[in-house]
Amino acid sequence: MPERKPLSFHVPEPAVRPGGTPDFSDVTVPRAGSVRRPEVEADPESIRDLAYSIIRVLNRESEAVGPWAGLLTDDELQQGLRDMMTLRAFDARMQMAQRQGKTSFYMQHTGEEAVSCAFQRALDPGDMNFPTYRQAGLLIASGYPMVDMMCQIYSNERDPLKGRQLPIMYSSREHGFFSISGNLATQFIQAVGWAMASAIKRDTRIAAGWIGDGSTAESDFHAALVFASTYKAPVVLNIVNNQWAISTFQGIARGGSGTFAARGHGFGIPSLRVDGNDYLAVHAVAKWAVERAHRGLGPTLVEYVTYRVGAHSTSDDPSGYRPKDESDAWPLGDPVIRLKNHLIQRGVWSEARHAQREAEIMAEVIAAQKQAETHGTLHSGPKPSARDMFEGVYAVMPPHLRRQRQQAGY
Amino acid sequence: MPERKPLSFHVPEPAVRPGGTPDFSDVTVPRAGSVRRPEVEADPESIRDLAYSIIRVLNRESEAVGPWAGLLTDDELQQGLRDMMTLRAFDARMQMAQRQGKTSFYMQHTGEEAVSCAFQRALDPGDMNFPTYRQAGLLIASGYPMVDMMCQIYSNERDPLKGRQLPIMYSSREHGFFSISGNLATQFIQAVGWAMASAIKRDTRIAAGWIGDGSTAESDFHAALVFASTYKAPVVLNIVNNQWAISTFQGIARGGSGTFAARGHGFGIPSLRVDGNDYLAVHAVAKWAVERAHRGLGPTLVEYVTYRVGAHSTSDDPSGYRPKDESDAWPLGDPVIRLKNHLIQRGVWSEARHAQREAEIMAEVIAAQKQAETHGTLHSGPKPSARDMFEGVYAVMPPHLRRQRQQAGY
Amino acid sequence: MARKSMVEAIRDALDVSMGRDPNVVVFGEDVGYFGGVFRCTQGLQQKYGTSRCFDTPISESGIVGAAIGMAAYGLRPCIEIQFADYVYPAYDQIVSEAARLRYRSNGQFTVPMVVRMPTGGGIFGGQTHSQSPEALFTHVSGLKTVVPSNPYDAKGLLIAAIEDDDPVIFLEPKRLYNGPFDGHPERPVTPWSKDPRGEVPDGHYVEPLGKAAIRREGKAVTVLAYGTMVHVAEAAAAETGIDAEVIDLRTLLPLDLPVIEASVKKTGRCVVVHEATLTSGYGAELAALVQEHCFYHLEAPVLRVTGWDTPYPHAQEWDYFPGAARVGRALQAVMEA
Amino acid sequence: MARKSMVEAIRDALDVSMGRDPNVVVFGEDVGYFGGVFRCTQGLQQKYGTSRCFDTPISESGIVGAAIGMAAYGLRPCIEIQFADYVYPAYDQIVSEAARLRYRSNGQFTVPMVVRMPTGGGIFGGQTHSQSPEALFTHVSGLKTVVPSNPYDAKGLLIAAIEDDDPVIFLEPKRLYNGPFDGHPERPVTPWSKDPRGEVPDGHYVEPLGKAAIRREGKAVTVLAYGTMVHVAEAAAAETGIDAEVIDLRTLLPLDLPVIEASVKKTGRCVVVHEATLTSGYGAELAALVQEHCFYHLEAPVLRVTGWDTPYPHAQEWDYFPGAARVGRALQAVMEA
Ligand SMILES: Cc1ncc(C[n+]2csc(CCOP(=O)(O)OP(=O)(O)O)c2C)c(N)n1
Ligand SMILES: Cc1ncc(C[n+]2csc(CCOP(=O)(O)OP(=O)(O)O)c2C)c(N)n1
Ligand SMILES: [Mg+2]
Ligand SMILES: [Mg+2]
Repeated sequence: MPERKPLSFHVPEPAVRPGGTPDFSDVTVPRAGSVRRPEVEADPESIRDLAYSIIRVLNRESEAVGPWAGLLTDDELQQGLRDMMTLRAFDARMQMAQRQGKTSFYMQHTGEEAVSCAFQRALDPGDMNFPTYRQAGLLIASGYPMVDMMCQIYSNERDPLKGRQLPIMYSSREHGFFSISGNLATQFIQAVGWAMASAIKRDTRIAAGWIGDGSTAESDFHAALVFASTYKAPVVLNIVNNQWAISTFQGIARGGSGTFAARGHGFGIPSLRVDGNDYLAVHAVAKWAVERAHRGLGPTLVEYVTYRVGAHSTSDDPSGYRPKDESDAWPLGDPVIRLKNHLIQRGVWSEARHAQREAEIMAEVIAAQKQAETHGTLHSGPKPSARDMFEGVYAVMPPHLRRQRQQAGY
Repeated sequence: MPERKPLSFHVPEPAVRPGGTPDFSDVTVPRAGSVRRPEVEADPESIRDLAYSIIRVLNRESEAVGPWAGLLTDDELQQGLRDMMTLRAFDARMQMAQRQGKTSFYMQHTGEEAVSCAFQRALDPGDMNFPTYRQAGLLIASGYPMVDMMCQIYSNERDPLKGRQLPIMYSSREHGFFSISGNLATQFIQAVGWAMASAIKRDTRIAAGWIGDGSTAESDFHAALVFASTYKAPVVLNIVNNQWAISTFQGIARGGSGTFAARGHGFGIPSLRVDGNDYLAVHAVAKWAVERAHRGLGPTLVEYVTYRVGAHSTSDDPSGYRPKDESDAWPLGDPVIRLKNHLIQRGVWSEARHAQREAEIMAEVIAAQKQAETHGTLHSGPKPSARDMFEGVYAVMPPHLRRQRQQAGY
Repeated sequence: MARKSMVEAIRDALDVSMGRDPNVVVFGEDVGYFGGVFRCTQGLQQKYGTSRCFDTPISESGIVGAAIGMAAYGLRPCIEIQFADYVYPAYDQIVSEAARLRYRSNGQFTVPMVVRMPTGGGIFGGQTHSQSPEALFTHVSGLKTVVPSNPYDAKGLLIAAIEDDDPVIFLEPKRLYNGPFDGHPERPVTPWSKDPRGEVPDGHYVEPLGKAAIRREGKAVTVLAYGTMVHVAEAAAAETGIDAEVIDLRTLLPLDLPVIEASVKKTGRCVVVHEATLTSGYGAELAALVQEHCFYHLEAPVLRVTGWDTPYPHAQEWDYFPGAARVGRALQAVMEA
Repeated sequence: MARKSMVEAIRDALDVSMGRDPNVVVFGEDVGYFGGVFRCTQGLQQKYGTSRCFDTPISESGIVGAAIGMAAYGLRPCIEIQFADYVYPAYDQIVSEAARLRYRSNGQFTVPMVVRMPTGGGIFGGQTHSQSPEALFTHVSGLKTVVPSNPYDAKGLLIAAIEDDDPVIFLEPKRLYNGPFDGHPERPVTPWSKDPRGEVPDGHYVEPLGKAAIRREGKAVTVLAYGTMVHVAEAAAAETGIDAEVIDLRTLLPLDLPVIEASVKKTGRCVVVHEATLTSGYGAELAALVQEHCFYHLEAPVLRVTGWDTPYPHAQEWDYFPGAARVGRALQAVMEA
């Protein structure tokens, strides 16, 4: 029997911790326009490289370049900018509302606005997102009323979810936004099931699943890939890699894997990586994947490379686990500024118009907030009734719940 | 909004069903000796091809050829043959014992003997297998007494597991054989945890996880790959692809993936595919993977390509879902015959000696069986006591269990 | 009206439901081509095609997770978990998702899904083919839990479960698949075809969820049972000669409390029986309810006769199983109390 | 002796255990560098290194599965599930594997593992940060289940749990992390540092598993409670002026039945309280046991005051929470019965 050296235990560590100098030298950023655009019918085996690169459209001069450019009109781009700016203003106001005690909890999207805003514009009506808690851009870009979002956040009398759900756990069937679960990853396989149902019914609708980098470690991620691969489900499986899972850097979930997108290869699923801070790139890749699903070509896995600029949630303080200025060093920039600069570069936008739009949007958000607050906030004003607490557990209230409701005095 | 064609639902189907002519034309069998043997330190990215081929050593002329040949002495090969023949004889007797009502259940290994028998011989003492129910070869090759196996199968008074476990769910810490669970895949991540513990303690022991093709769909498969990848655990993760999961062909678990081994690529884990019916190839690949683990190079994923010749278990009849003669058409042959022929080709074995050995082994097995049966069989003779039923739930029996035992009259 | 085994009755219920409603889909491990390891789905793929009845990967969480997505879409999946012992990988999807989706989305998304699974012991299945996990579901708000005890009920309750707009856990006592079982393994098995209780009407009918059935009227003591234990309780009554009223709960949640209350108020005594382990089993809930609602009528404590608080052993199966003798002793004990 | 919050007491228990036994390892989501979202593991990685305390991928089944393998190896993993609401993905590993490994291997492999998790509501956490799943563990043979109600117990019980040779589910009432809570959210929070019950001895000590504590002696009625509800029950006794004996169970399994029996036989009345949903909650087991063992001493039915049978709502948190007023009404009801 051979002499063996003692083993040692390996735990991945991020490049820097608080006190250190931010360092993203391990993030290789390819030139915008440099990654090829295969046909949607391409054999997954022939496009494995796309999981190891980053598809980018906007270059440093704010031009849209390369094979993934050219899909959106100026109007559409301006609308995209508006969506992202709205989400950012919405975040600012709701974050503050939480600090003011008007609700218990909030989660921001700062830095990640392009991902959900651009994706939504690639879907057809009737398609269904299965989002996590960091994709409110899907709702904003699909025209869901901000007031309704706020009423949900405030758990007030007009909360469409009757106060039952944690703030930001929206649900809107009509707007293609599946009810958010607080449990990570569970909805990823549900998206696949929904897509399978559409195929079983020979309908035309597709589904989009959403998951964070950290949550790809959950078992349901695997279930989703297995089922999507086996039944060639018409689904787009989106991984938002914002580098962090609360205090845990993405290396803990990614392990020895090159990228999260590469996880799709073991399933024969076309897997792409895209600059998540580039509205045009996100939209182009989303269109490509959505097209595959609609054409019956099966699932696509997309990894959005982005950065969570804010805290994980209002319960979190990132200064405990990463350098304070890390987000400034993030090499992919800010999605709002990048799209703004592109529009300016195209000559259809200006700093002045941008500032004006910012003010307009903020006014809209504040107006919506005022309106929402007339219906109450978490601790003051009108609220959902305790009676509502007993409703909706079942389609028809069973006797034991009726008894309990009576006992509770409602 | 574009006009969309209706989607359609895709369910993979095996090439043939009962009544059809067996067809393995989709199984590409590379020439023996044709697959390269990289250094164990090789970068996983540089050896992706090994997950899409089949490493083979024994050619049609029964010669051992290529870079994976040459590891075993004639004595070791003869011992290997003996192990496999013993397992086959053991299977035959126990299958019959079940038919005779001496126990409730049995599962055979026919056609898959090389996988576990050859793997065990690549381990060091102290290493730990986390097997499924179809790796009794690990026990046989490690010298665990057949009588003890049989007493477990009979749930008799000498059953090391006191009658508590279903037949064949062996456990032997001493022989590096972790307690088998009836639940699929759960032990795959436990193997990784065990290996992590060895690394944490700076010991030298490694673990081997085992899973079937069908069971790779389970969530714990994913957990195992995630943890093994992140912590570079000293573990060999074995997938036994015997083409069937009860009545379900491997295409349902594999989906659009090229191979099961390819599932490792998304985790940066070196992944190899090997001819599971070739004792020499299995052993060589096992050695390679075990060496990686012992050298602290991290996990390896190995897919053994083999075929389940028998029924899934004594509760199953495969004629309901696959052609009766499918196993005859299996292109990788029979592991016992192939090793026998190799030894004959080497001039150290003969048909006569083989027949004699077969008889000897059968006599040994029968002797063991007789001995085991003196301690009882499931429905007759001495058995574990009902008192044993209450023991071992906890280290110390808590009061409520003591009360129940009393109530039961023991 | 033909006699059917419980397997046939279940298959019939699936067939009837699939025939009436194109949204009913059936899937699970080995469920498609082969028709299930207990053959409950035999012939359905042939009749309705692979889009309506199909094999799945071995992933219970995937099966349930996909079914939830399908149900949210508008289908009515009736899925099979091969053994109740293997439902735990799907437990998160069931309790965190299926059970709460209607509530948390305020009715925008619902889960009309049935999760069928063989349950209980008595077939020498050991610890992983014998469990009775019903109490793990009755504790979860938003689920319904059903356990039939005969072919007629199995069919009628399964159709009701499929037509129900909420998730239903449907536990099939595998020891009853082929014939009734009174807890005496030494006696030959009588198939349902030789038992009048095997009569199952053709076509569509429904046994409403939440209604218990009195299997044996009696004045001395009420026995609350479900699944296999209904037959064991009847045997215990016969063997002890105690005039027990045996109530087959059929649905554990919602529970038919009025029938239970009326019976216990009449008899003044109550024994609860189930095969699952004692502590925190569903019998605890039943005992708690009975003592609360019938306190002033009780002449003796409510006793529970259940599986012991150990894993289900293989060799000692009949020491573990709460057979007619043990139930009989409890009947005697409450009568003497 | 210093006063410590429950968080500090837990951290102290981990520190003491890691210091004494090199086989104790601590891991979970955000547990390593950052020290856990509730900061229970703060400083441990720094002190003991990344091999002893580390971050894991977000995979509860992976965390528990790996811990089982480690425990079988010979380590004593004490792992954290970030919220009890997220334990379900690991439920299979806990019930099918950890709970049964000793039994099925006849002691060859054992699982000396502790699974810590914050439990209970009262922090506006909504349905996924408020659950009390204890009954899902007490039903599983092979597990022990512990719920401390104060810093002293938290430390002593956690050390005992880590030193125990079997898997222990350790539920930490998160509403008690920083101070006692009597069920009145409108009152300011008193930190443990201002409460004499915050006294926690330094160094190693053990509170044995399976021993209840009488928190308030009384003659009129016995209240069985654990975790947050111990404080609520004490408040209810004070507010109603009913001479209740409040028993803090501390360990649900094994249960200290003798203490319960003695108390109920003395008082003749019993109210059981918990935050989990009513049906099949642990209160059902308690009520069933009490009526069985104290039948002839009971003057009134055992009542249960619990969370309602709905998911834990966000806005209606205080309508859901079984506060002192509701417990008080039950005390009055059993007194008047
Ligand atoms: C099953 C489950 N486990 C743990 C948590 C607690 N938790 C909430 S968010 C989070 C981190 C998720 O990180 P990631 O997936 O990267 O998404 P991000 O927050 O970065 O968008 C964790 C661990 C949870 N909600 N659900
Ligand atoms: C969690 C779980 N689900 C389902 C089963 C039932 N079951 C037992 S063996 C088996 C098929 C396994 O197939 P595979 O993994 O290919 O292994 P093989 O039997 O071919 O060796 C199934 C579905 C189980 N034992 N555990
Ligand atoms: Mg993240
Ligand atoms: Mg197989």
